[in-house]
Amino acid sequence: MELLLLLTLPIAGAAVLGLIGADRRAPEINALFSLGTLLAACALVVRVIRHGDLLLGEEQFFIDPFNVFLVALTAFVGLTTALFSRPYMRVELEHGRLSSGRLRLYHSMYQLFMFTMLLALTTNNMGLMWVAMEGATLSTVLLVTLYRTPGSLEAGWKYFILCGVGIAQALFGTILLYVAAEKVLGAQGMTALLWTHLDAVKAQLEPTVLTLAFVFLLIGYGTKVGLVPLHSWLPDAHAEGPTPISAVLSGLLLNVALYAVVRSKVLVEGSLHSELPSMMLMGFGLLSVVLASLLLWRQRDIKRLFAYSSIEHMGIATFAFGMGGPIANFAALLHMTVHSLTKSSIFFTAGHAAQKTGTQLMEHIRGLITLSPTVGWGLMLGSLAILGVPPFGVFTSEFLILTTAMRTQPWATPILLAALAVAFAAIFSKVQPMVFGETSGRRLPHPPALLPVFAHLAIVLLLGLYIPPYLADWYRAAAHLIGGP
Amino acid sequence: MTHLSLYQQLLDACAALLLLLSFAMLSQRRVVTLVNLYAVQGAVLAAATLLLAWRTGEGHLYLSAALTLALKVAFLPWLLHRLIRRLEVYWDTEPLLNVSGTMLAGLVIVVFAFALAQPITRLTSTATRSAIGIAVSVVLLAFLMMITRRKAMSQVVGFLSMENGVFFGAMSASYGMPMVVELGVALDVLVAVLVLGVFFFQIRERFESLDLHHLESLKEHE
Amino acid sequence: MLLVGCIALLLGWMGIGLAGLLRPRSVALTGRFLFPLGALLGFALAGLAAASLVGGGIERLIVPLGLPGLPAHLRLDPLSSVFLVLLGASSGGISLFAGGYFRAGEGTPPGLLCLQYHLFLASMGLVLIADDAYSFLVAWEVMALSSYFLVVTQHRMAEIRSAGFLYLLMAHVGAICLLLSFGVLQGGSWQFTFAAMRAAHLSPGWAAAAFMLALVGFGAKAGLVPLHVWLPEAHPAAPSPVSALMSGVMLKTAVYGMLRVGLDLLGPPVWWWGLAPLILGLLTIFYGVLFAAVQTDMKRLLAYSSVENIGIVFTGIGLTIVFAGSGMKAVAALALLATLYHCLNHSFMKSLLFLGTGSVLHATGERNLGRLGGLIHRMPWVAWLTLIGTLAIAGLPPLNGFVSEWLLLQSFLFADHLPHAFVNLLIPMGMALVALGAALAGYVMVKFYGVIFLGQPREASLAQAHDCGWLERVGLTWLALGCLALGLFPLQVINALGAVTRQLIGAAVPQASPHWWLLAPVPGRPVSYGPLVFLTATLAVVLLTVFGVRLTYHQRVRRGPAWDCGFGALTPRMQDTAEGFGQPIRHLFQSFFEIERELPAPADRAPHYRIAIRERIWKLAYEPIAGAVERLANTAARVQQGRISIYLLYSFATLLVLLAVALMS
Amino acid sequence: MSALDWITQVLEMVVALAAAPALLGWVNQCRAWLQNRRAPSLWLPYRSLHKLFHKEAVIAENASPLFRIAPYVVFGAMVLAAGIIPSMGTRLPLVVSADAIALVGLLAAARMFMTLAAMDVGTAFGTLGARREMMVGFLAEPALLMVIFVASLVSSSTALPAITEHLASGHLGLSPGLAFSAVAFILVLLAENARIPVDNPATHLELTMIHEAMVLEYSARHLALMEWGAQLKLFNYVCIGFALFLPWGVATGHIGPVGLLVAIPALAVKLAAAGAGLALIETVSAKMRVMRIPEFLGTAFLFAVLGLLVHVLLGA
Repeated sequence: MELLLLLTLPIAGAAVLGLIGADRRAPEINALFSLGTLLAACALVVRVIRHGDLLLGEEQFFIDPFNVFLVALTAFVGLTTALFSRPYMRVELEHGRLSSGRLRLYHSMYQLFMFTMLLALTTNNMGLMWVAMEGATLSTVLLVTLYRTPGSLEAGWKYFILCGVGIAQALFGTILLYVAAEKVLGAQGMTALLWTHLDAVKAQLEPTVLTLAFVFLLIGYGTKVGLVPLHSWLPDAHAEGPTPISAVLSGLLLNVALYAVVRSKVLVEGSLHSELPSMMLMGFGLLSVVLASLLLWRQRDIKRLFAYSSIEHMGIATFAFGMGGPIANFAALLHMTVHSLTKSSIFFTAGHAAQKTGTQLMEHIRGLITLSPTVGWGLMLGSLAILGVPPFGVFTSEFLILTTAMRTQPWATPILLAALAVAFAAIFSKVQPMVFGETSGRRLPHPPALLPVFAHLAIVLLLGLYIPPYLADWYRAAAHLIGGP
Repeated sequence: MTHLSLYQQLLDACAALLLLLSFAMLSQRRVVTLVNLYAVQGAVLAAATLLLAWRTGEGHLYLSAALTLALKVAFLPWLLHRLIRRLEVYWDTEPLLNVSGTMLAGLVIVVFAFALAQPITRLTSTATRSAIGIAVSVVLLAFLMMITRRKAMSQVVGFLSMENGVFFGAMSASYGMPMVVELGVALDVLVAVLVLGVFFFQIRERFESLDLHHLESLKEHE
Repeated sequence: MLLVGCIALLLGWMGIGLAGLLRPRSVALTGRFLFPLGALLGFALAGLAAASLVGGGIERLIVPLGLPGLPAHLRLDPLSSVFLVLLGASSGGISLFAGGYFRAGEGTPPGLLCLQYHLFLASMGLVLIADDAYSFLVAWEVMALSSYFLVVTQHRMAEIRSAGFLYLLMAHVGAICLLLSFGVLQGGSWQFTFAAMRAAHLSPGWAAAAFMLALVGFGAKAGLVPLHVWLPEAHPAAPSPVSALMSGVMLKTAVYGMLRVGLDLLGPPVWWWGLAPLILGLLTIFYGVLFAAVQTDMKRLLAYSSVENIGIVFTGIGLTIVFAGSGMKAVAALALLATLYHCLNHSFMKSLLFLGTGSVLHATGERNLGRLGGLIHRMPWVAWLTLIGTLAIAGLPPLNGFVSEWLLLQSFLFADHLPHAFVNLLIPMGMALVALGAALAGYVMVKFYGVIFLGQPREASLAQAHDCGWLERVGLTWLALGCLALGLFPLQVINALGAVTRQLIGAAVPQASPHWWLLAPVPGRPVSYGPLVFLTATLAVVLLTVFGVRLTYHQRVRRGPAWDCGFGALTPRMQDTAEGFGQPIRHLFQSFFEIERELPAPADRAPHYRIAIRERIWKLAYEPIAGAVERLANTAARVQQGRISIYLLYSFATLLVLLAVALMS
Repeated sequence: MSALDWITQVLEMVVALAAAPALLGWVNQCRAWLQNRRAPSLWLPYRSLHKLFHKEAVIAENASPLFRIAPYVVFGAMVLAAGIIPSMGTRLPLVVSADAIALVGLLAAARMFMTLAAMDVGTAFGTLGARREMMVGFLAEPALLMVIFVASLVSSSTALPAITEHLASGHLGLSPGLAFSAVAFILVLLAENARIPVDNPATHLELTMIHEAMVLEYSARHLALMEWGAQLKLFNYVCIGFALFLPWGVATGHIGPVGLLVAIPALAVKLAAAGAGLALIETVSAKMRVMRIPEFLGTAFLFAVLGLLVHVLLGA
């Protein structure tokens, strides 16, 4: 029931807004649908907590701690982003960067995007998951090009082609998975692509084929996660799209893609009993962290800067999943959570900052703290949080990840730490002059919606100081289910 | 089996034809011909599917054959041709890697693909398993083509033929995927092309051409 | 339960800070009410900690915060108590001063300042009672963060922003080293509580690694050369009460950490570990005092002097470890005593001086020594109270600075019994450097005090300078009294500190003499020092002289113009400038400085002399590192070509490579 | 602490007060003789002090109270120092509460007040003198400390009387370390007491002067105290020298009146000899440029440290 609501509400939203998306109250409607989705998600969470894992819709849907917390997160950030985009898009409309028609497109696509992500999370069918992931690309690609500027078109094209190609590889991987599975499960029925069944028989699956399948899946979904060297689309798409989209892309889509990768890793590792998948994940993770932290130095565009930081953090999480084990997985899940919360809030503030100063070039953004203290402090605290400064939650996860790395992969620890230090210097040296110093900007017709920002940061702060026991158990369950050495 | 049944021969022929078509696309520079080749590829794919369906009597294979025919032979080529006419992009410029070089790379890739296909072939019991290698090489060749082309249009064709390869792989490895998935895939491909159509016009109205060198401004390295 | 009391007080500080947000712009609320309240809490904290120090017991508490697997462990033992006393006592004085100091205007509004300030205090307290790596690091970084925000209060000035950035960056790098150090310290138990670290048995190599990492981490915070670069930038940038807190208290938390790791967590130390802090400390003493001597900005001067004092403290730590490692417990205890004593002293003296400069800054708006002078007439309170601090930090008896240096020299004099020949040769050098440092400190302090408060005002505007308000006076007086008390009652302080030496070394410093006024800490040697007697004797002699002169002769005094050697008008410009006063040092130790001069040409209409002094360390260490990262970044940027075909090629290559790998395996 | 100890204590101070000007006078006489000039009377210093005390004090307008306090502090410090140094007896009650390090601290305190007072009026000469005085001080002070440390390492105590007793008990010849430090000490003594070659006590308004430049603003009783203080300083340094290197004749152990009767003439003889020696040095050496002074003192410091090293190498 909850699930039905969870999936139908966004679809309905997409349909409704597709009709009246240009209406004056469209943003509120958008927010309302998101709110409904969130409520459904909460109901689902409650149910999972109460009755444990769920198999629904003749096994096509499967809810366990791992994806239910991502569902909750997605729905929550979906709502806050909708709230944020309410004044933001109005301002864009008044600045004449958008037509009402495109606003309609934006609203309906936003809901569609939510739907695809929730579908990808909740489905039990690897094939459907692939469909949903591709759907996510398709629904956002037009949002990236919403402004029709040369930059946005280029970004959209790269996004489309690279992710499209990647996703095609993922499809091939899925097929191989199916091939391997049907040997064991038989072709009759459609159980051969159902994750639960695959998970049950993973020990008997043919290792070599599964390895190949994993490679294809990793390349495919990894492209969406933004793992170096498959990341090239990410900074462009984040920088050129409208800020709310950057927020959900970075805060949610990457998580969902990583979720897909991890799901497949669980299967492969189960059949393989070899280090290979872990090594691959760790390699990708490390490479992403290092390259991203270096590229941070040269950024001039604020959204691009934080796009690269997203690559870095996804790298950290991937590395952690690669290490595996209860603590690392726990930390990685925590990291996904805090990163998506923090990063989306940063994009909110960055968006307001860009609107106030009329540019995304950082050297022209100055003195936010005097221009609008809330935005300034939001950006400052958000950046510090994302840089892993206590008492914010990012530090918690990084602490766990690093200490685990010291234990299991001592060779990687110095590299990670060096990269983190470099990233700190790079980002902070750019954020500080934006927040402090003499101001250069104008007031906005609509007051910025900063409730989301501080809501997110408050949660992140809380997670840094105190992780509520039920949340901890929940993470632990998920971590246990991901397994690893 | 020492001597192959007619059906087997036909199927292998189809596979070979597909590979040939991929190479043809790799070398072809005229966009219109590229689209035609894509259509033919789709047709061969449909034929193969039909054969399989007739042999194995799997109901859903007929359906997917029909789907292929409708989508990849009829609709998409028609759409692409319309786009070409509307946007007047008939020729692709000189590819980044010259034809012979591309061919050479293609050959290497085919060898690699067959090596890759070995374990899968060993695993599967389908009559068509020998074709898996071809499917893989079709995918990789399409990839190569996308890398070497300069026009958005030809990249899209490459993308589509890659999808063909994947589809053929599914076909030959396991008589196709569950219906839900196939429908989903088909839907996605359809939407993708539609989105692309929109895209082309946007790019066009912005740059007066579909040449990709317009789309190289976002970068770190200057 | 004293620990609970301490926690309550720390929470109280946070509460005060939040209360500041009620009316962010109201100076009346924050200045007249909140800051004094915070001061009271500080005194209360000092009281509690002192009680637990005298009790000498250890209290533990586990709070269900932090990581799920690792709740926050808190612990109150003699070592932390000492530093809590330090924190409470000197922060009390500083808060009182701050109450009168902060006023509305540019930069951060007072309410927010109040929050950051008290958060800073609370986090320092938390650092001292944290008993597991996680909560320690959290508190540690919150401390850095809150102080960073305090440093950039005047964020409109570019140099202040860059100072803040440098500070936070160094703090972060230091924290990373600490994280590594803790990672080594847990020694395979993967329990990050300090208790587990105490229990862990490390191989000698790993133990040394942990020690050195900790040395880097804490050294970066304490300002140990060559990691001190942030300090002379950040201290002048911050508002004076904050400089006082940072220099007087925050640096000491780093010392605390060093002692905690080196003598507590690592268990019985190996003697040669001590050489690193010893040598670095001596280097730091010399380096710091040299640069202090050539400064022209009064707060930079004090900052460098802090570097010097940190050097003294780390020298003490080094000696302690060398002795303890060589099994000479009694002397180790003596050296540790000197270390702790100097921490206490410095927190009072340096806070006093920084607050003094704060008042001067408020009264004149000048930080440049070249534009000050003669303020003893305009602001007698500040001048006379600062004089106490000046004499104390110059290490003159009977004030407190002398006591710790006396103890340190005594422990040096023991070292000739060390079983290690090499160290035995090192020790005389050490003594010489300490003595030289002390003498140079005198030089620096004469320059500091003489140029600011004595002579004739170098600018006409100084005539408007006004003395500080009553709250400031109370704060300054408190700190000055602290300097006196620490100087005059060393025996009582040392007895209190005995608990710490017993905890860390397992030995207490014996008291050879039966008298309560006589300090005789060295067993078996006729060595003693009685400041009270010393003071009374001096006073007696001086007073006798005064009365003698007055009784035997007349006491007529006439005021007249200063003797101008018949030259005519004496202008204030004829006095020695700060540059002039530092000239001998500059001349003697040229090789240490990177000097650029602008000498006036003979034919100049308006002759102008300018001299800028930089540290060579920038060119030697820091700029190369930054350059290397920059180059790496540029190379990395080549990856992002902007051409989609290249990007596709990346994916393709990755795919092929991974597939190949998969086939191989 | 018997009454006799206290008597010794007071006696030492009184003797110092009384003999210090005489010592200066004696040095000047010897110098005059060596330079075959007509020597001034031995009592000249007393007379000039007396005269100065009688004069009316003139103080610069912008002199702060510090300026008036300083002479008393400096003078007091020197008197107290005289009480700490075992010039005649070693059983000195005060010494218990102030050892050699404290003594050096005391001298440093005197210097500090002197320089601050010199900077107080804010004339070119005052600040110049103060700067040079500190330049001398920051090298001479540690050198003196090192010298004392050699002795205290030899006798394992930092209390001067203990050192003296230990050395006087004579069961060791002059140790090599002490030899080095003796040289260092003489250099320090010259520098600290503004003697040639470091400073020329006989000149005024010369650009190389140090001590005189500092007291330039003083007059009458303040000047008298400063001068007397300077003379005491010389006396003290000489006595430190005796205590460290020529401890003989000092009444060690529990002295009776007899011991004192021995000690006073011994001291007188040693002072006479030292004065002559000082005069000789001043005669044969020439005043050096100001910026050469650090090198001079650097040598002293080096010698002192060498002394320490040598002691550690050979002694320990």
